Amino acid sequence: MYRLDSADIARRVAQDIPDGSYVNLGIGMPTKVANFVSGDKQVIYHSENGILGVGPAAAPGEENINLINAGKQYVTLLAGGCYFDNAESFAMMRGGHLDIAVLGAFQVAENGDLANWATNEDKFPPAVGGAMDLAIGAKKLFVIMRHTTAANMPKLLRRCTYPLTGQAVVSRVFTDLAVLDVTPAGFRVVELFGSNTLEEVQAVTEARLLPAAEA
Amino acid sequence: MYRLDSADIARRVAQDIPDGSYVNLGIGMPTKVANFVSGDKQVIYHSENGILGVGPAAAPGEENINLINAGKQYVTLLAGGCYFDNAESFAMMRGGHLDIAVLGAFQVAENGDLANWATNEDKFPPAVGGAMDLAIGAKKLFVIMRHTTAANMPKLLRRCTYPLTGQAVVSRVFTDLAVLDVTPAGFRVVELFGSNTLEEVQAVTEARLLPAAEA
Amino acid sequence: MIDKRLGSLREAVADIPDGASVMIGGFGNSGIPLRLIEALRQQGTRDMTIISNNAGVAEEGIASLLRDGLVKKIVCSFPRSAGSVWFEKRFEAGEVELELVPQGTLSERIRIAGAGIGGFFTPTAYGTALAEGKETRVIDGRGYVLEKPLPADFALLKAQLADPWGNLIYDTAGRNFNPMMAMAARVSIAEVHEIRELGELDPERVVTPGIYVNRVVAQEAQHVPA
Amino acid sequence: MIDKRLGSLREAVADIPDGASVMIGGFGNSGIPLRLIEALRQQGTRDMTIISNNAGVAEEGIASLLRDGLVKKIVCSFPRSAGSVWFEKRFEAGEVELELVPQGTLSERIRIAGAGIGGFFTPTAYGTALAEGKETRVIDGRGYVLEKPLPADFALLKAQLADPWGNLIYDTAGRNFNPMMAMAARVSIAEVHEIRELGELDPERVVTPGIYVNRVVAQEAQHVPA
Repeated sequence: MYRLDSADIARRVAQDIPDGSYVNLGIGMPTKVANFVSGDKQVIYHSENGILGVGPAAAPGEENINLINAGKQYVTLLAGGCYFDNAESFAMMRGGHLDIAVLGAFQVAENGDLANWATNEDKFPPAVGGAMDLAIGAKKLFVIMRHTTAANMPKLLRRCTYPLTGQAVVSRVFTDLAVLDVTPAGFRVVELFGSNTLEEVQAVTEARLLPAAEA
Repeated sequence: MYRLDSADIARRVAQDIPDGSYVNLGIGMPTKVANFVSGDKQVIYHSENGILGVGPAAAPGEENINLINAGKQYVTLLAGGCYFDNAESFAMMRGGHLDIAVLGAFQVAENGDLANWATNEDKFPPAVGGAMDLAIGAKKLFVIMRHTTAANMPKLLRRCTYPLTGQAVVSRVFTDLAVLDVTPAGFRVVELFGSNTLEEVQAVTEARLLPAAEA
Repeated sequence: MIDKRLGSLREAVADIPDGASVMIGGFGNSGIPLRLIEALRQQGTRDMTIISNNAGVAEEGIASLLRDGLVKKIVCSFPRSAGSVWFEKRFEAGEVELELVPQGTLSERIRIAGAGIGGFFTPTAYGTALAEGKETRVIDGRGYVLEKPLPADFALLKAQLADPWGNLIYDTAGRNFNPMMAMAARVSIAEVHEIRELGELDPERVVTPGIYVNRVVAQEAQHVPA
Repeated sequence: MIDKRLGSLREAVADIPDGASVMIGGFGNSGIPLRLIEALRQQGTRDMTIISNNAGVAEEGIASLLRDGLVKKIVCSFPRSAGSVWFEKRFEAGEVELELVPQGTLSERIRIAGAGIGGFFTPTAYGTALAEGKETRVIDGRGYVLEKPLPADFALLKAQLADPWGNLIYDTAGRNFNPMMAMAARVSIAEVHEIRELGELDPERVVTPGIYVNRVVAQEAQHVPA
């Protein structure tokens, strides 16, 4: 099977972010997407702690302890950016003002359910942070994840078995094998990477995959 | 009967505003109270449109069209004052952060009900503005009004007959005849002006008046 | 590239159709987008639902929309003041419908429409005529009224400064309803005193983040002839 | 005369009793009042309910309160991050109770506690484990959860600038939870970088009006020896 590495998945996600979008990138792998957004696009990044217009990482020695992103990394502010409090930041999110949120996931179900904050094996109570607000709030929710778990178990399921982050919230899933849309009929293939066939990808997917639509 | 003029009622209200208070003065007669607050007290005035620290009227030629109070008069801002939006202004009010609101009234009932926004004879729909929010929001609600209507009808009633602004909200009433507290037992006299007796004031009051308490 | 600047007031309101719900910022004449309102009046958009704190006085602003018979319904807290003759005339003739909302409930209903909240319990108006027909609830011994979000199709805003991304800075008490309306409308249009270049606004002074604003027009740049 | 300045951190937290609920501003180490927390820790106030976005990392801030066994319960959205060892240790031993709240629900619950609102319907967490036991409602086809106000006895805040009336200006993303917590606590105490004279703060840049703030302490003015 043809597998994209995580940088290439992030690059693929970046392609689907239109010029002029307001975007929130989740902590971890989603944050890397910004590195691959083409320089001729203007994308305004939102950080849940209260920033719109997040710029590049702060240069060494230029860090401001207060100016961090949701992942607690030192960042900068772009010209045209601004600050606000956390209630306003989540009003923005919950109110549907962000065009796209990119999140990681443990599981995605064919009805769009997302599970990305807790497993059934947690030793400690998991942290939810802003995941549930982002899940219900953004106009489009992109998920970026490996197609299967480290133990080769499917993550694209008929129904999630882990605790939900949100119901029927996922728009599109980007994995190392394929890009899939959540449709009323279930997962529909948007793109198969490299030489991957629908049958090969279906074999590692619990949910039924619909072939790419012509229409 | 000994009757205070409206300036003297306003002066009497001003006596009961402690140093360091956050105060909202309603449109009209209540606004005059500020003129009589002693200069050795520091009182911070709130204006519902979004000002804390309202200063004196703007000098002629110095008016800023945006800098008005709730009565649409041109005002100034004190050093230490600030601005905020209307939702924040009413969060401040509704959240119980103002120490005192001073409002006019058509009627006040012995259970503290206030009627000050509509009568039963309105030809046009009345304007409510911020009256209902102020009524339920301030820690103490002072009412300043004539003891009786122009037609000599009582305004201190067992129950209000006009539409309510708020239920059980009035703390103290300042009229041209007396100062009265709303207590669980009803109106209790705090002060009778000049030579007024309880009997004289009771004669123009529908609700029963309790004599000033010693305790 | 994100550039929300438009060259004319006319263009800024051109797609507001008959029957639209339109929020208008302002408290009296403070922070009110008088030039956008005038462009809307000249365009002659009809059957509008206007959401604003006041109903205008004399012949200006919202009063001119009422005078010209363009308003079907008005949602506000304080329709009548000295000089609100056009509101009174239209209302008396049964030509305009009124939804009267306490001021703090009005601004919070607008805010939650922009914040994705489905309703809130407020103590304001509990036990009064303005709570009639509404769901109520006693919570910890205090009475509350359930109030719903109040969104709109368009918002007309007034600010002091903007930049090409639509960030807004207001002047003194001119904020009033503008920041919430920016959030609550599908399309938010700001008339501003001046548009500065990107990066020229102090990010700590920005009150309305540009994400809420779709169009900005500098009021000096063009004038709608009366 | 209104003068909310206090001379020492110790004095600022002296009346926080055992069993108090204490909000602590901050998101990670951004906008967190580390010196007030240290004063509280040295004072040894016990059985506290801490309301904050995080539970602290390493030996600092909220982690130090957990380490010293001063915390009975913590209400937060993101208790675990790399290095949150004291939270994990206390939680595993059953020594601290956790109420996990989605971040936007946490900040809005705090805001409405300060705004006199009795509850709000949010779509966040609908259909998830964090809505279990809560009232839900479908409004216009969308599911919502009813969330209640979250007030506190005290709030510890961090800001950049203050004046004697308690007005606060923050630095960049250091605002986070501080403005809402200032509203929601019975007593709000701000640790600030610098206190300026009355009139020296730009009124257009003030984020937290002084009415919400009871005490301000300049962090440089005094140090709590470790």
